[in-house]
Parts: sequence; C-alpha cells; structure tokens
Amino acid sequence: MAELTYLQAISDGLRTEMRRDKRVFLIGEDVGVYGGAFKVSLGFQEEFGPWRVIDAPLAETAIVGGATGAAIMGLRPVAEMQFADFISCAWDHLVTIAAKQRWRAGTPVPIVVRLPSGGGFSGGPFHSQNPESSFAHIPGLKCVCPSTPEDAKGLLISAIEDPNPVLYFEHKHLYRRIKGEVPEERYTTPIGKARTHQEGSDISVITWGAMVYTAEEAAQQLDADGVSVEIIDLRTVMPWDKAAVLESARKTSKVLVLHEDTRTGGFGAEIAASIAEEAFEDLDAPVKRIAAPDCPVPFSPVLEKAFIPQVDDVVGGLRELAAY
Amino acid sequence: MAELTYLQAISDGLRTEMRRDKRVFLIGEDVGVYGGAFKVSLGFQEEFGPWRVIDAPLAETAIVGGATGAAIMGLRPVAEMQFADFISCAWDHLVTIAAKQRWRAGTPVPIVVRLPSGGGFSGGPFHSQNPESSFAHIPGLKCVCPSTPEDAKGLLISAIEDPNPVLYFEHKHLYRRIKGEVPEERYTTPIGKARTHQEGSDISVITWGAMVYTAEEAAQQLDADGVSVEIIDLRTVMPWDKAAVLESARKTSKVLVLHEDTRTGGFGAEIAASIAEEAFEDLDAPVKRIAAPDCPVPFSPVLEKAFIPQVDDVVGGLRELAAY
Amino acid sequence: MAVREAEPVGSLNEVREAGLDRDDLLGVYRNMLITRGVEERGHILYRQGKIPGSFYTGRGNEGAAVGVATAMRTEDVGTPLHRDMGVHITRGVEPWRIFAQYMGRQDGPTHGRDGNVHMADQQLGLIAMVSHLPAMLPVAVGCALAFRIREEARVAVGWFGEGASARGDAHESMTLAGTRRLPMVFVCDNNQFAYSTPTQYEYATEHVADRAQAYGFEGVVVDGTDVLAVYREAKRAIEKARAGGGPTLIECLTLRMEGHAVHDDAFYVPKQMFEKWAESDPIESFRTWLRDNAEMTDEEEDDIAASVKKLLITSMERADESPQPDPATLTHGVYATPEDLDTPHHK
Amino acid sequence: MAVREAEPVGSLNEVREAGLDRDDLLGVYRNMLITRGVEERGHILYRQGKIPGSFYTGRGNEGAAVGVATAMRTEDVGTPLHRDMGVHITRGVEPWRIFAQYMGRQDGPTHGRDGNVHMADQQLGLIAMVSHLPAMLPVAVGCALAFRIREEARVAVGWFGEGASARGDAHESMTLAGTRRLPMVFVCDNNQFAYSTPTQYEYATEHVADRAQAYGFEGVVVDGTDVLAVYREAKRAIEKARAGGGPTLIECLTLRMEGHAVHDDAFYVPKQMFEKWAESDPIESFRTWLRDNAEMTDEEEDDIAASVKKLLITSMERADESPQPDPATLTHGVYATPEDLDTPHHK
Ligand SMILES: Cc1ncc(C[n+]2csc(CCOP(=O)(O)OP(=O)(O)O)c2C)c(N)n1
Ligand SMILES: Cc1ncc(C[n+]2csc(CCOP(=O)(O)OP(=O)(O)O)c2C)c(N)n1
Ligand SMILES: [Mg+2]
Ligand SMILES: [Mg+2]
Repeated sequence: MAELTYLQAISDGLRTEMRRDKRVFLIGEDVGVYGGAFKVSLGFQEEFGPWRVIDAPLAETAIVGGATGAAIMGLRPVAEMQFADFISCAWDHLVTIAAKQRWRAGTPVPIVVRLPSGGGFSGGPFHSQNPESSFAHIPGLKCVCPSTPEDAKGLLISAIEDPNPVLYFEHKHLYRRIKGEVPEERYTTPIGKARTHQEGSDISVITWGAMVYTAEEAAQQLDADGVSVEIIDLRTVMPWDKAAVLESARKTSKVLVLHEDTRTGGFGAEIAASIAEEAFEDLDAPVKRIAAPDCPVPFSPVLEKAFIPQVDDVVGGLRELAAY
Repeated sequence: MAELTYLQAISDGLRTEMRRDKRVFLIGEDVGVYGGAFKVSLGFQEEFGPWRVIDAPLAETAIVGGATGAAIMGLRPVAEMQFADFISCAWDHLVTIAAKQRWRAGTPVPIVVRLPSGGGFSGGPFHSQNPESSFAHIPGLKCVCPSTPEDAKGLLISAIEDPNPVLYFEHKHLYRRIKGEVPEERYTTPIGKARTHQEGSDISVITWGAMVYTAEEAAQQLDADGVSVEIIDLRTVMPWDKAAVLESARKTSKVLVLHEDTRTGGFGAEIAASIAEEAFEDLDAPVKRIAAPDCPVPFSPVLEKAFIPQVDDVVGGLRELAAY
Repeated sequence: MAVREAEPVGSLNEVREAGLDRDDLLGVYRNMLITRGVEERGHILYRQGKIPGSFYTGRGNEGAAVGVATAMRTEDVGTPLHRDMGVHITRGVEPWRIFAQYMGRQDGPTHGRDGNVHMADQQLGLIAMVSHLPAMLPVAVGCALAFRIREEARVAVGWFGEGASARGDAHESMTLAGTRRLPMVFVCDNNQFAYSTPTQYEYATEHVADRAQAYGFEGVVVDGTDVLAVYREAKRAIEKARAGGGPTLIECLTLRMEGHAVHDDAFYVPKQMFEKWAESDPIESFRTWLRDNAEMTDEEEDDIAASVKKLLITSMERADESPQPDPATLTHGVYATPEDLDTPHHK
Repeated sequence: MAVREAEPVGSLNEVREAGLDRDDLLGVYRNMLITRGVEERGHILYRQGKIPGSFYTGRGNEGAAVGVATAMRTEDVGTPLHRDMGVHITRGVEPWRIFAQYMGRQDGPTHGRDGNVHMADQQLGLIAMVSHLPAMLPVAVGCALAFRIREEARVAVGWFGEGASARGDAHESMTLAGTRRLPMVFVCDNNQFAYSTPTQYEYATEHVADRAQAYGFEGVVVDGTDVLAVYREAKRAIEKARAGGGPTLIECLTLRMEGHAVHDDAFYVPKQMFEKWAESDPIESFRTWLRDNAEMTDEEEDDIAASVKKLLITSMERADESPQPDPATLTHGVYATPEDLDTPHHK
C-alpha cells in the first residue's frame, strides 16, 4: 500500500490498465505532451507512445464520437474532457449513440469518459459544474463519482473493464487535497455498490463525491449533539445502490440526500423519491435534500461559498431532521 | 371561438404573434417552402417572406446559437427542431449560453425552441423522445408542454413574449388527434400555472402532455369503481406549479405522478420528492410514479405499447393507491 | 476551387484493370436490382399497412451505394445511411432480414427496436446508423483511428448527405481524419435535396467535395448514377487510405428520385430535374453498359431478373413469418454484459 | 489553396486613406498600452492573491485585438474572447471595471458571477463570452442574421482561436453566414497554440483562412502584430460586409507570448519561437512606426505612457474599493423579467 493523492490514484489506475491491456488508449486535448490539464497523464506519452496517448484537436464530438468508433472496433478508449463542463459539446454523441447502440443494435460501446468536475476553487460557471444528474437520466450510460483515492483507482479500472459507456466524474477539489492508502496491485471497485463511509444510527446521509467530506465534518458536529449520523457514499450514481440506501433509511428512519449539483431535477430527487416511495412506512421525517441552489456556479469565492453546500448547511439540515 | 386541432392552434398562435410583432421570426429546417415537417408553418413564407421564415441549413447549433444572437439583438426568434430528438445537437448552446447569459452577464435571451416530441406512432428511438426532464434541470431554461389546443396557442404566445429561453414541447401524437375550442383573438396562458383537467377527491394524478388523456381514460374506469380522481395538467414543467400540486396532494392525500419520458431521473422524481418532502404529514400512501421504463423508445408497435404508459397501467397504479 | 471531376467509365478492359471481372459486374448489376427491389417491395408493404412509422428509400442512389461497397474489402468497415441500402445488400445482408426490420419483426437486425435502414450487421463490418445526421461520421473516423492505432491495413468508410454536410459533426470528423491522416473515406451522397432544402442553403461552394482541401485531403466529384465510375473512385480512395495516403472525400452526385420519405410528394423539386435525371437511371444505364461493353445476353439478363424476383418474394414471405418481438424483453440489453464483447472485433 | 496574404502597412498617407488620422493613431497606441497594462497589472494582482481562480492574458495579441476593434463602427457588435482584451478597451470599457471583474467584485461587469474576460458591456456592442470555444461564433452569426432581417447596415464580428477552429460550431457558423451572405466578419486569433497543442493537430491546411473558400467567402492572413495591417484588413472586411458583400475570414497570425494561463510555463513552445516573435512585439513595432512615420515625439510618447500608468493605478485603487458581491443575491436574475428587455437593443 502506498499513500497517494486522489489524482495520483487516478493516474495509477489508468497506467495499470494501459500497461496490462494494449487495447486501452487515452485521447483528449493536451493529454500527451502536456500530460493533461491536471497532469493526470504526465509521462504517459513517453511510456505508451503518441498513438496510445493522443493529443486531440479541440473537438469534443470528434473525441467522444471517435472513441465510440474505436470501441466498436475492439479498443478500450478513455476520453478525457479538459473540464467536465465541456462534455455538453458531446452530449449528442453520448445520449444518441453511445447510450443506445447496445439496446438498439446489439453493439456494446465500452468507452470511458473522464470528467474533471466540481467546484470550490473559483472556476466559475464553466469550470465547476457537476453534470452527473443529466447523464444519470439517460438509459444506457453509467456514471461513477469516486470520493476516495482507493475508489478512484478501483472504479477507473472497473469503468475501463465495463462493456458500457461509463462517465467517470473525478472531483477536481479532491485531486490534491485528499490522500489515502491505495493498493499497488490491480483491483476493481464494483460499479453499483455504495460504501458506508461511516456507520450511524439516527440519520442517514446519502451523498457522493466531494460532499462525502462535507457530510463527514457535519456529522462530527452532530456527534457532539449526541446524534449519530450514517454516511452512505454512493460511489456510483448510475446504477445506484438502492438496496444499500433503503437499508440505511430503514435503519435510521431519517434521511438527508446531499449533492453538489443544483437541486431541482438533480439526481437527489430520484433518490429522495425512491426512498419516499419504497420506505414510506419506515420514515419518521420527510426525506430532506440539500444541494446547490438553482443557478450557475459563481466565480467569486463569497458567492461560491453560498452556492456549494457547506458544512454549516448540512449541520442545519441534520439538526432539523434530528428535531423532527 | 373556432374548433381547431392542436396543430392548428400552434400555427394560429405563431401566426398571431408574427402578424402582431415584426420582431418575431421562424427559423428551422424545411420550415419555409415546405411549411415544416408537420406543416405547422404552411403558407407562412408566402405571408411573411423568406427572411422571417428561414429555411436553415441542417445545423442545429447554428439554428439555436443563431437564434440566441438574434434575440440578443432584439428579435424574438422561434427556432423549430424538426423533431425534439435533434435538440441533443444544440444541447450545449442551450445549457451553456441561453440558460446562463442572463444570470451571468445580465443579457436576456428571449428565444423559443419548438420541439415536436413524444411517441405513439412508431417513430422509433430518435423520433419519439420526450426530453423535457433533461432541460428542466438546467437553471435558466423554461419548459412548457401544452396538452390542449387552447393551451397550445396561449402558451406559445406566452413563450414568445417571455424574456427567457423557452422550450416549447409540442406533442406530435396530439397534433391531429386532439381538437378543441380556441379563442380567435390573441391571449396568453401563464407559464408556471397548472390547470385542473378534472376535479376529484380521492387520488391526484400529476401529469402533462399526451399523458393527460391517458390519465383521463384511466380516471373514467376508476370512477366506475367509485374512486374520484383529480387530474392536474402541469402545462409547464419549468417552472412547475408546486403550489397547485401540493394543494391537490393535501386534498386527496394520495398522488400518482405520470409522464411519458423514462422514469429514473425523470422530472417526475422532482415532483414526487417535493410532495414527499413538503406534504409528508398529509400523505396516506407513498407517492407513486408511472413513467416509461428505462430504455430507448422502441419502433415496433407492440414494443412501443409496452413502453409508453397505457391506460391499463395507470388504472393499475390508481387501484393500488386506492387500496393502500 | 479545384476538385477533380471524375471521368465516366469506359471499356470492359478499363474496368478489369480496376479489379472487376465480368462475373463481378453481373454481381454488381444483381446487387443494384436487389437494392431497388427491396425498396420497391418496401413501398408495397408500406401501402399494405405492414410497415409502421415512416418509410425511406434511396431510389437513384443504387449505383453510388453498390459502387462504393463493391470497392470495400471484407475487413473494411462502414457506416451507411438511409439512402445506402445497396451497401447492406452488397455486404451480404439477406433481404428477408431487411423486410423483417421494415415490419418491426423479431428477425430484423434490431428485432423491432428500430426501423427502416437503422440497422446493420456488425459481422459484415457495418455499424447501425442513428437518425441524427451525420453523427455516424465521427464514429467511422473512430474506426479508422482504431486501425491506425493497431496498424491494421483496414479502411473505414463514412457516408453523409449534402445537407448533413452543414453540421459540425462533418467538420470535426474531417478535421480529425485530416490532421491524423487516418485511413478513412468520406462519401457524400449528394442527391441535391435535404428533405425540401436545396443545396445553396447547405453549402456555398460549387461542390461539397471542394471542402476536402480545407481538411488537407483530396476531393473528387463523381456521377453517382455511374456505378463503375463510383467504384473506380472508391477503390482508388480506399486503397490510397489503406496505403497510408490519408482520407479522400468522394461526392456522388445524384438526384433523390422520390420524396424525402413516403409521405412527401417532393412538389418542391422541379419537374424537369426529375425528367433529366430519370434519363440517367443508374440501373438502366448500367444495364445498357453491360449489354454494350460486356455482352450481357438476354438470357443472362432474364436470369438475373428472375432470380432477384424470386429472392424478393421468398424473402418477403419469410419475413412475414417472423414473429412480433416479445414486449417482455423490452428492457433487456440496455446495458451490455461482458459476454457481449466476446465477438471477433473485441479480441 | 489560395488565400490572400496581406501586405504590411506603409506610410501615414496610406493609413489616412484607410480612415485613421494622426490623433486616431495615437489613440490606437494608447489603447494597446492600456490593454497590455491591464493584463500586466492583472498578473500582479494575481500574485498578490487578489484574483481568485486562474488568469489568462493576450500578450502578443494587443495589435490584432485593437486593430479589429478600431475598424468597427459604434453600431457594430462583437464577441471577443480571452485574448481580446484590446477589443473591450477600444470599445470603451473602463479598466477599473475590468480589475473589479478580475477580482470578483460587485462592480465588475458580471458582479463576481463570472471571472476573467468572461464579461462584456452590451451597451458597447459586445457580448460576454462563455468558456466553451468557439460557441460565441454562432451567436455572432445570429447577430448578423438579425441585421440582415432588419436590413440594418450593421456588422457582427466573431473571434475564435485556431484551436477552436476544429470545433463544429465554427463550421456551422461559417456555413450559415456563407450560404446567407450575412454581414459577418470572422477573426481567427491564430497564436499557434491551443493550450499545449500545436496547429498541425487542429487543422491540416497551411492557414486557417484557407477554409474561407470552403464556405464561399474570402480569407486573408495578416500579421497580427501589425496593428495597422490588421486594421486595414478588418476595415475592408467590415465595410464589405456592411455593403452586402458577405463574410470574410481574417486570420491574425501571432504567437501566444505567455503560457495558456498563469500556471502554465509553456515549456512546449520552442525557445526560438519566443525569441523570434519577441522581435515583432506589436506595441514596440507600432511605437517605432509612429516615430518613423507619424513623427511621434518623445513628449507625446511620455505623455501617453504617463496617462496610461495613472489610469491603471487609479483604476486598480477604485476596483479594490469595490465591495464583494452579496451572497444573498446569488440566485437573483436566473430568469429575466420583462423589464430586462427594456434596453435600446430590444425596442
Ligand atoms: C441532426 C439532424 N437534424 C435533422 C434531421 C431530420 N432530417 C432527416 S433527413 C433530413 C435531410 C437530410 O438531408 P441530406 O443530408 O442531404 O440527406 P438525404 O436525406 O438527402 O439523403 C433531415 C433534415 C436529422 N435526421 N438529423
Ligand atoms: C469546447 C471547449 N473545449 C475545451 C476547452 C478548454 N480550453 C480552453 S482554452 C483552450 C485552447 C484554445 O485554443 P485556441 O482556440 O487556439 O485559443 P487560444 O487560447 O490559443 O487563444 C482549451 C482547449 C474550451 N474552452 N472549450
Ligand atoms: Mg440530400
Ligand atoms: Mg491558439
């Protein structure tokens, strides 16, 4: 085991697969000579050559559509968006072709799209978004959102191995801030299985990505109040581990769903609606949602703080639930 | 009052605005000489000339991005997608520019995008979709989904008048099947106000678009069982009339949310989650959702029937709720 | 701008040099007849109410589609569109499966999940089109990229209409293929209309092929009703790509001889255009050429016509026996399983 | 392919004919100094930790940006990008508001909601860019479309980088503008790198302007460090567009003289390239030209330098007094109200 940052764990996962399986290649803007905007693929072009680490033109449709074609020919493309925000330029290819080709024509499309996402560093409206909810609604796509270095590596390997299009959301705010033990060997983390980040008995928090740490800090404060909070890190949003969520909801009877994306129509709505429908008799309080407000992500630090759910917001929500 | 089809009512609304306000123009593929794939703008080019009824190149980004620019210059563009499905090609322009320009830079973008949507005629995976849920999640966009000829006209006029980007979903299956009285003069139907399609006291159905009629038929069957069903036609999905929905939910204590789009992460989740959160104490049963299953829209009639929620499915759901 | 305008094809000898012997030529003729026959029968089925939804054909494009497909090798791949039935036929898709597809039956390549020519047999090196045009071009370029990465001597062929040439997907595809000199051939089915829209609203050059230069490769315009000229140009481009010479854009000029789809009477196409192009019907032209240059006999001609007719009739019957898909399977296969990847392509 | 390569600018007389008198020229020089000064001061603020997020400049592009903007009339509109600070300065945006924008303060054009050059003063005929490149091009073409519909003698100018030229948005924009001959000028800031990516992976022609022909209009390449040559070409293109002559693509060739953004040391740019292009710094070149051709005196030069310096210092001070935005207003204005449309543009 080595202690790696979240970012190093992503690099490690990608390198592991590229060494193991020569069908795997990386394509994206500035991923080669530059090593990627965040240096995830630093040194990769030297190791794997220019045809397995491809500096693409500034053309997201060509990158994602091209990855689709290469996947159909038997390769295992990993496409990098420079920022998750730019995936909007390849929306059509993901929802129209990659998502539907298996069901429609029996053609699997095993691509991975890496999406540096999330805010917290004044990236502004177009370098901070968390678009996973939009994709989770499209049948045929998978969405994974690791929060720990260990899961970052294991889920990337699972994503590459998966025979479906997988959107891999890597949270930029965790890149260098979060460190953890990461096994050196190859391993996979299952897609569709939640992780209990911390056990508790009074309230469940269902969340993923950077919000796991916000929930953790808030839970510490609740602990001081004598309220025991369970944190479920969904890890993968599509498929999502409904069984684990319902189990936790039934145990605690009170649930807070927390995400960094905006509230209305966010994936938290699906989770809350499912719990409210399937654990109706077990709930002692309405399922509460905390998410970003319905507006773009602001640039100014004071505004961004008001936008991204903060520890205090979560503490407030948990206290409300505790008091219900 | 004249009796018009839903399609004629749309034409009527568009013609009314184009006659009244010379800032309004129509742009889309085949909208001019051909009168639009569904003939909504038949005869418009003769009346308004080729620069107010513009046959666009096959280029959805140019159409929607171009409409955005023209709107910023003070015009009131109405852009037609040949089928709603093709809006995926202009996703980026809607979510990146049109949706955010007002908040970000103080620049309103008063465009209307007309989206012939919905299934029921073997259009297959790419001519049948209902993509309103995807857009309803994006702050800054409005989504309207009329179900009656009267609302089709009034909401189109409201959409054109609205200073924001409005996605106007016109359901193809209603085009010629649904007729109704439509006032001849100009009028607006408010965006954000639901319509009680039928009053009832035992169960509320919250729905929109073509599903209003499915709900109506199902309600007739429940009536025979002695169960009184209230049908709320949301009419506009973003903003949605939460007050009206909560009021109905509180009255009946049992709610079914019904839509033609696929279930997981569909806008029904937002509605169900909101009701479950805000009317928690008033519910006598879990909020139930009926929607299309999580797969693309099939071509074959037998498959499509299994895909689009049918009267029997709704009857089943209502009976379950009634028995709860 | 300078593009090459391809010469018509001359003698049997010339064609032989390009790689087709007399038997091949009769095969090409047969494929063109099957192509048209499938679509004509489709029309009948449609009128009989057996085809749900809408219905599209490629009448007038049989030569272009069969010509290009004939120039492809087995190991090459392609993404044909709604005017390119001839590609499916030439690659060996059995007509009964196409009829089953039209009718939404279980034995169509998409098992009733999609309709029309939204289908393909991947074992035959074809990828099923989506409606969104020309979204298959980036996919085709991705195939070419895979061949380049693996250093395989294979070529990808991507089709697009002159209307769809206006979309960004065309540009990004040609940019990626051109900058990386990928083994890719772009085929533009220029049938002069995009639904009702004439070409001057789709592009502002004389030819779509003029654009090739803007991507650093060669463009050529060919009479799309001349199957052998199309074949020769496609062969040349495909082999050039295979040899590492980079992409080519081949523009096949035709007229869409019917409405955009079955409901459209094409009132917006001038009558004289139809009349003029009717004179160069690709099948009739090739038939005449075969008689004049390859001594096709009455007997041969009749044999082919009869065998095609029989094929079509039995195919329709067989298709009609195919069951409706089972609604219980509707949601199966939204996600692939690891076993799905266990195909020759994925080794 | 044939594009015109523009001549460098010659005498004062020639420039006068193109519409600039001596005072104008000193104004152009001043705008270039302010442009660079704003970005240099931005660097300082960034190092002082006063600018959140990242920070981008257009060093080396001052001549191109100011040159084009000088050729625009008040009633024309434009969509400048992240290398085009000179456009904002020339159109009259006050530097203190730009510093406030950089620092995310209330008085920046976006009130702290967006950062960097993601801003514009619409009253000055500019539209705020988004990050997504070149998504502002279709918007600019839409402005040109509005002018055409209303038959106004106005022109829209859209900027894009040579990297972003690879994206579909560029293609669809040029297609619509070219087929409809809209009053539109496309300006390519070709600074030879897209982040770290050199031009050969973005386009396969010699020049980006080679592509203009593929859209049926004229392309011209101009030395982007020669403000007067840029001005002349822009003037010509803008007036041609105004007169109904359709679009032009102007490619301004420069080198991006710093990293992509402040964190990037541009290790991938060969040293000699920097050295070579440093010799044709747009400001220094123009200063020399003014001394040689317009008899700019030491005194004039010092006056301008001093007034710019003063402007920048007071602007920074004023910006620093601007309050932080109020978090309570975060969600205001996601949707426009009817009153928002009550602007001159919307009558
Ligand atoms: C992105 C997209 N927009 C709109 C359509 C609707 N549509 C179907 S075919 C067609 C015309 C296509 O013209 P062209 O590319 O010339 O091909 P043709 O049908 O003439 O062969 C249109 C507009 C589509 N399929 N895809
Ligand atoms: C659609 C899109 N993809 C990726 C990016 C990330 N990005 C920002 S600037 C840049 C390079 C742009 O190159 P170019 O167009 O040449 O403009 P330059 O920055 O060199 O002026 C990239 C890739 C973006 N802004 N938009
Ligand atoms: Mg066509
Ligand atoms: Mg550049």
